[in-house]
Amino acid sequence: MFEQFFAFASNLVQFTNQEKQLIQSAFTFRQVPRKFRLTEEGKIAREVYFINKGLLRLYYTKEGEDITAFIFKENLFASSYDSFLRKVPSIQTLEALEDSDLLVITYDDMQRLYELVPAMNTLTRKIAEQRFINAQLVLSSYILDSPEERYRKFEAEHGDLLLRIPHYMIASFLGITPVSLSRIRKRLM
Amino acid sequence: MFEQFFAFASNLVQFTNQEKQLIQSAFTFRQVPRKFRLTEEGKIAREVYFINKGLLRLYYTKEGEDITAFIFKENLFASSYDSFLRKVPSIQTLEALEDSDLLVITYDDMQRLYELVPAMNTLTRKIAEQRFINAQLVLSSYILDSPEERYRKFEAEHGDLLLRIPHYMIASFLGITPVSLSRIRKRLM
Amino acid sequence: MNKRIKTEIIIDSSKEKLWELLTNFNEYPHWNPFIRSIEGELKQGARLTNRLQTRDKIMVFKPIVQEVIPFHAFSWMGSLWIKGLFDGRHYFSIEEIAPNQVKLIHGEDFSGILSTAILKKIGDATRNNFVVMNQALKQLAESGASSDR
Amino acid sequence: MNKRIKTEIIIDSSKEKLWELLTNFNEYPHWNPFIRSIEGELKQGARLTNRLQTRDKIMVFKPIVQEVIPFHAFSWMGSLWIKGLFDGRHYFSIEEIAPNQVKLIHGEDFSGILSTAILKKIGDATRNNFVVMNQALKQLAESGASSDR
Repeated sequence: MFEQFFAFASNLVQFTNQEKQLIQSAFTFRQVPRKFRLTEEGKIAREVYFINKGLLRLYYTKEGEDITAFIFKENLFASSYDSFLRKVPSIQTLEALEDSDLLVITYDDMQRLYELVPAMNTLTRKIAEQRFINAQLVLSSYILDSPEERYRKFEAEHGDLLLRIPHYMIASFLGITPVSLSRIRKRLM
Repeated sequence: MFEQFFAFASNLVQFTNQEKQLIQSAFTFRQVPRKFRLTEEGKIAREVYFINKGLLRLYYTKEGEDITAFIFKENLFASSYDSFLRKVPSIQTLEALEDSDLLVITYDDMQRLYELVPAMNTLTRKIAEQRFINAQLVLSSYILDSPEERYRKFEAEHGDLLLRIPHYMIASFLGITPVSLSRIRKRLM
Repeated sequence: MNKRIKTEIIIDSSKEKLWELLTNFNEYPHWNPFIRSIEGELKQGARLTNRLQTRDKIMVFKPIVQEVIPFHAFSWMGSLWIKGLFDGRHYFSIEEIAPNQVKLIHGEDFSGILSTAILKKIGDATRNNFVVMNQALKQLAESGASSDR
Repeated sequence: MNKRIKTEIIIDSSKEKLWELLTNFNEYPHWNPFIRSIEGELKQGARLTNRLQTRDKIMVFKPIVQEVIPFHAFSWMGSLWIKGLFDGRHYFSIEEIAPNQVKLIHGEDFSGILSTAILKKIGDATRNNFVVMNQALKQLAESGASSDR
């Protein structure tokens, strides 16, 4: 269950065997079904999830409608990270879009792991850098690109997601209406 | 020149005296005047800046107009970080809004410092977490709040900046027109 | 941080029903791919005889029941050869999430001077066995088959 | 990473003008708050006599000019007492940014068995002195005062 995590991590940092055992003890393997909520809006997010298999969606709720903030897929760490770090109620919901296999770690175990396995700091730093790059690309695309260009970029990078999740979720993630999305898709086909 | 940096860092991580010396050797102290460009759009950002004094603005240029992405003030690390990390041409410009005193580090020296001073990984991780929290708050405010609420939050958090920089820059950062910003300000006064 | 294996699964079932399935040892041979059978009584201090399926053979353990909290949790403590070498506290716990949804927590905490070395060899396989059992239990509980004894 | 102090300042000046101001040692007593005077010739291999202002006194160093690249850079190498204890390569370098804007780089690379201990004591003060001189030079260059000799 950890092969995938260690394969992913080995691109960023080297762990000793002893460190790997500490990591394996710190994480819980959890299987959740589609639609299961890992973090509820208004409650503190106390865990972070590494996705072995499946999809998790982070979304806002505004006037009864949900607005997709991010879709996490395999080999990503997912969470309502702001709530997790600050221990404040989450303003987002984190929900499984598919049956998902997760490696789960709590806030306290994470802090203990940073102490026991200093290389975890390096791993988190590098993941944060990657995440920053992605967030930057998304934000820049919002500011500089047309909806059509945004869709093209999304398709190029996450084409698989178009088959795995309802398109209205993608539309809100790209900041366009479902109707526009469907028009753009027709035009590009 | 490093007292401020070490005071800031001491809230997040402990450095030994030897580590402090390595850090002092890795950073260059640079004084730049108002309007000086540290990163030009189209060029690779090869440095990161810790601000001892002054203000730096990161902005996009679109159809001849600039759109403020972020304003960095004292005790923050500033850069076109995406360009810095990936070594690709920057899609943003980083410019001093005031005469500024900076601690500068290059990409290569940064990597060497991560090797020599492992605690730097922890520092960067914690800074990245803070930055993530802030970015999250800005993004959430974009999605959930009215322009007026966005302005209120900005004023509460960064009231000092209202006195230090032209308001049209704040308007584009808040995603509203300068005219709306001035209307909102009148209404709230 | 102690050496531990911890696995969880979300099951659409009442906690009462899941408790019944999990504690009805007589039925284990019919559905459980990991703990092939348990003989003995689920009662604090009682000794059990557990037959566990490992990759190529059946291993027999004789742990002692530690704790039983009806509809919520039970655990047993077992040792390899003699106490102090490789001891394990194996536990199950059921948390209600909604009236017809629970989280099954299935784990083991290890101690003893050989535990690091042994876990290095069999940790992954053991965790995998826990998960295989969790999934079989989920299927059993959600299949609609009555659990009335 | 070697022990070093590196400071920089952006100055609105041509590189020719800044070079003149920086290499006209005769004028140092009039504007330079850190290097109060330099005697000697700016020529590779020449020995200089530098009087440096520290917090409470003037210290005299007699370094040897290492390198002179007109309009771009010069450096000297000095030692405390004898070579090998605390040696420093002090350098200035001018980079053109625009026709009337340059970056002055002013630094020192340290070596020697006492360098860690000594820098721990005087590193911050030394860096501060470099910056004070940079600022004075900027003011001089940008003040419009002619630099014609």
